[in-house]
Amino acid sequence: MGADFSADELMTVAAARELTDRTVCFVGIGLPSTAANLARLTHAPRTVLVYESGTIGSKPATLPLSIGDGELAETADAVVPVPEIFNYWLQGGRIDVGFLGAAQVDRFGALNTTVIGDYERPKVRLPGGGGAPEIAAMAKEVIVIIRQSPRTFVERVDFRSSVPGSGAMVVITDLGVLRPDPESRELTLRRIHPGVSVEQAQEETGWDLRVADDLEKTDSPSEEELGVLRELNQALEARA
Amino acid sequence: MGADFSADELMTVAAARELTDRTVCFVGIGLPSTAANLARLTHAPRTVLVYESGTIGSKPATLPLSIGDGELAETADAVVPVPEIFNYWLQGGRIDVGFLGAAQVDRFGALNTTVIGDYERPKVRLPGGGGAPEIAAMAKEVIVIIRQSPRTFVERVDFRSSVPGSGAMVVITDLGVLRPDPESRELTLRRIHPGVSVEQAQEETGWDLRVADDLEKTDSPSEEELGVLRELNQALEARA
Amino acid sequence: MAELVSLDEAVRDLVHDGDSVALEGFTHLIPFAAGHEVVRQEKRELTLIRMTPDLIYDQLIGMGCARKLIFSWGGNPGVGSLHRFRDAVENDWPVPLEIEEHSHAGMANRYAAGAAGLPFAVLRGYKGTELMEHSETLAPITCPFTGEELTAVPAIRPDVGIVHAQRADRHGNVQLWGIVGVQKEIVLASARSLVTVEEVVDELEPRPGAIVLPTWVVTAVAEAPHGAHPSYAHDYYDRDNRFYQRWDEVSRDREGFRDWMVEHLGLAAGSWQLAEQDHGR
Amino acid sequence: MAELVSLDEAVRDLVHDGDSVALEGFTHLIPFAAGHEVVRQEKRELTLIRMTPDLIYDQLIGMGCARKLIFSWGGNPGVGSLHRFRDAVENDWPVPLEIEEHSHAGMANRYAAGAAGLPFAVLRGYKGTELMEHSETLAPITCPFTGEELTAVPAIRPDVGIVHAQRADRHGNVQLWGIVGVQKEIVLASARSLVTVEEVVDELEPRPGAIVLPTWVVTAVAEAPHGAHPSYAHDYYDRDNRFYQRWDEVSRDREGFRDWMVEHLGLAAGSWQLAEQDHGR
Repeated sequence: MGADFSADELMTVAAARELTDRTVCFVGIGLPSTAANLARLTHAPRTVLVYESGTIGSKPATLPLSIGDGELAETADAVVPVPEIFNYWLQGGRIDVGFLGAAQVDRFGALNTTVIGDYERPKVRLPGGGGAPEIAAMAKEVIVIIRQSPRTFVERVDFRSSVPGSGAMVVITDLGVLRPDPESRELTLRRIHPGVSVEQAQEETGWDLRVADDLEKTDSPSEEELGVLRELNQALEARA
Repeated sequence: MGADFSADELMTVAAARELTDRTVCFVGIGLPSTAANLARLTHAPRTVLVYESGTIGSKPATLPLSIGDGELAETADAVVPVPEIFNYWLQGGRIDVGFLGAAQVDRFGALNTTVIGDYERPKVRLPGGGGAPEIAAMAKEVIVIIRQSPRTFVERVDFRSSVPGSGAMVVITDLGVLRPDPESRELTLRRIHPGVSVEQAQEETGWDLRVADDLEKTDSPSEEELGVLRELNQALEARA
Repeated sequence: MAELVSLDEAVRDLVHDGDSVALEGFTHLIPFAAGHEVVRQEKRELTLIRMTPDLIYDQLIGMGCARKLIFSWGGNPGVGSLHRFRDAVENDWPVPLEIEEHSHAGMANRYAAGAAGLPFAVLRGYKGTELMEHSETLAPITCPFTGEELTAVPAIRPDVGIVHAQRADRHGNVQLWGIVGVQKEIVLASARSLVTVEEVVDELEPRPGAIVLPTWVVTAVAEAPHGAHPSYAHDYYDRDNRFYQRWDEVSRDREGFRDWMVEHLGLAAGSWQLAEQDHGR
Repeated sequence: MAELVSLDEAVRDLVHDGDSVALEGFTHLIPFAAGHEVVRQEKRELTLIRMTPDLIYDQLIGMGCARKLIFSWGGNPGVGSLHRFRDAVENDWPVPLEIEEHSHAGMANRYAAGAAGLPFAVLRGYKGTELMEHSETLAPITCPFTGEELTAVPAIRPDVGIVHAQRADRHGNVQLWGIVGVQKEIVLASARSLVTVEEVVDELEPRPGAIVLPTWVVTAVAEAPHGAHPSYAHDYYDRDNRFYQRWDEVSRDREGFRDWMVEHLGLAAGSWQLAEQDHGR
């Protein structure tokens, strides 16, 4: 890991790079929102941000603290009721990219955001599915952002909260970038971040991690990427 | 029939009288709209008019010429999309009274607004059901306005476009007022207009018309009723 | 992203013979100018979809553009019959017209299902009506929780959806207000969409009651001032009620109707003199 | 017609022990003041319904008002866990909490079905998820036209729906704008409804993006200025983000939470010292 940027910064930059311009993104709060706005403020200015609170085409100057911040409505092209955002816009097949986080991901991309332990008597009760089950199923591509460790990269999730639909999937971690194998659908390490070894990625995975033959290396965040990202985060902290 | 008012005027006044104040009315264009606005401008000022174009609480100063006149939107408490007006407002059970017209009505209140003759090769193709099938089924009370004759009061309608739901029903004609018998659901003459005989009502009915034992007589339109009605109609003609 | 193009280019690019086409606008913002362009370009074998086939569908049907009509109420509002529609259904003139008939609630829900990416919608309604017996697009459906029987209707997803709106900006974002009808639903339900607008402006200032269709759900925007006449465009012009009343006379007779269309749409006379077949009974 | 009443009177009249109650507002206009009044009046055995149980549900659950929660995402947005919600689910404190869990899309459609008078709604979704196996409120349903299998969810019709809005007029007509969420749906779906408002005004001037709920679909309107704090009311006040962050600390510990509630809601201390049962595992 380089000394000039944090693992979270690298993850966010790697996620932002997945967005091409004019993409319609369904965004959750936190890292996904940061990544989408970073993309919008750097290489993909015409990215369309859709928040599940019903704001379409929001162009916030600063990062929202909640998914329903007033600024998201004020800068939106349209604000629609919540049933409409899920029915006409997400289920209607209009979302190119959905961002998701999770507590656990398994070998085949199932996500757990519900419980650690047993569902009926959980050790840790997590927030639950929220918009994720339908985002995972309906978006043309799903970008999952999750820190990689044997506790998060598990052979079998404690609860299948969301499962990938027919769209593409990419999993971005603090160690690298994974995609499902086109045949077996098994998550495969396709790219590794600067300063990370394949062994390290395998050690932080709860199954026998497959590595692509043509493993690529992630470029370090550029000065522009880091500059914009830090400005976004500083403005966020100042408001919080 | 009295000399001082027409049969249409009497029908409209009789329909308006069926509305009590604070009633929520789902209104179609033509006589129903005239009757509902007459009620609103006389004995029932807080009648709420809902038009199927999505205007809720319209308070037009003059009668609309179409169901979607701009004035209906401008004077409304709310304007909603058409799917919403049918789903949340009509099907949601929020309509007290629905007004309907028809080309034919049968002994048990089924209405035909679709065809005269065979459906596949009609002699006369009528406009069709429009909002009527759901209004008939969902409104708490349905008021049907129709001129009475052997061609309109038929033993069996050529096409069942709309059938009464579980709500109340009243049929207002140029000869009298009919309601379903509480047991048999057969339309029964309950009230007769001034100057009309029971024999006349029976002659103008295509089945053996039942007459209530306690047959009442319709009061002639009052000066106020006729005055307001004629003002409405004159203003309408001036605009047409 | 919507392209800003001319109306004739838009119709040429988006509407093809045999397409299913919905020109929507519930009493307000009826896309007459776009419909006239479809007539001018002599599109044929269309499946026309519209809750309330208005004068514009009477014209399209009378000019032989349609082979099928999906609708819920086919009249001249406040006036009476649509004579060309009746002539087509009753006498197959100028060509036979297949019909698929629903209630307003059914049509609105079919559009909403189309917009929502669902294959069908559920509603209370149609029960006891004869439409149930004459339609392959109605089916009973049982609530899995209560056992109640309701009615299912299939989604409508036109090849082309056409609506009229007050404004668009130069990026192709569309704004409309007043009675909004099913405009949003039909644009979202259609594979391709055309929005004609009263004017293209620099900025869409927010307005009470206005909805915005973002440019990326619209295929083409074409400026067509007065493009909803004789219906109306809220805050632009009123409904031309006299036109609706005159139409009753104009459309009553086949020859008179054709002459009127040739004259008022500036059609080349020859192409419209269809060989008339005797479909009388 | 809605009655204009005080908040304590409204809660007293409309909310009864054992009721199903939805306090809605998606991230915006969350009815905190109304929720606090429910706590003050010591309502018990409630079935609480809300897409995103927020701090207000953490408080209601922690004070022992709820026996069941119907929800789709239970967290402190941007911060982390709802500790009282977790303590109830994980340790049955202060009382056991039954849960009925859905996705956002499922909840939104359940509300919409309730508003539309339908027993169920249909959506794509839930397929392959374990929620299907843990829920009696999810069922497969087959499209009668295409044969495709989708998911049905039952309508939600709360005994009481509570929302916050910016304004009402003196007749009880309600106006709200900004993110409108599911406010309309929950008012229309509920048997009784309470709307708290920032202010009662003489006239509701039309505003861009505003919706109006007519007085005759609302049971009671109560003035509650700042009634959505620490969430926000668009054009009135901003979200109190620091409050959300501080809540993480306040709510982490049972004693500290109770003390905070007693102090901040001005509760009579005695009534809240529930006999604590050992539900630890």
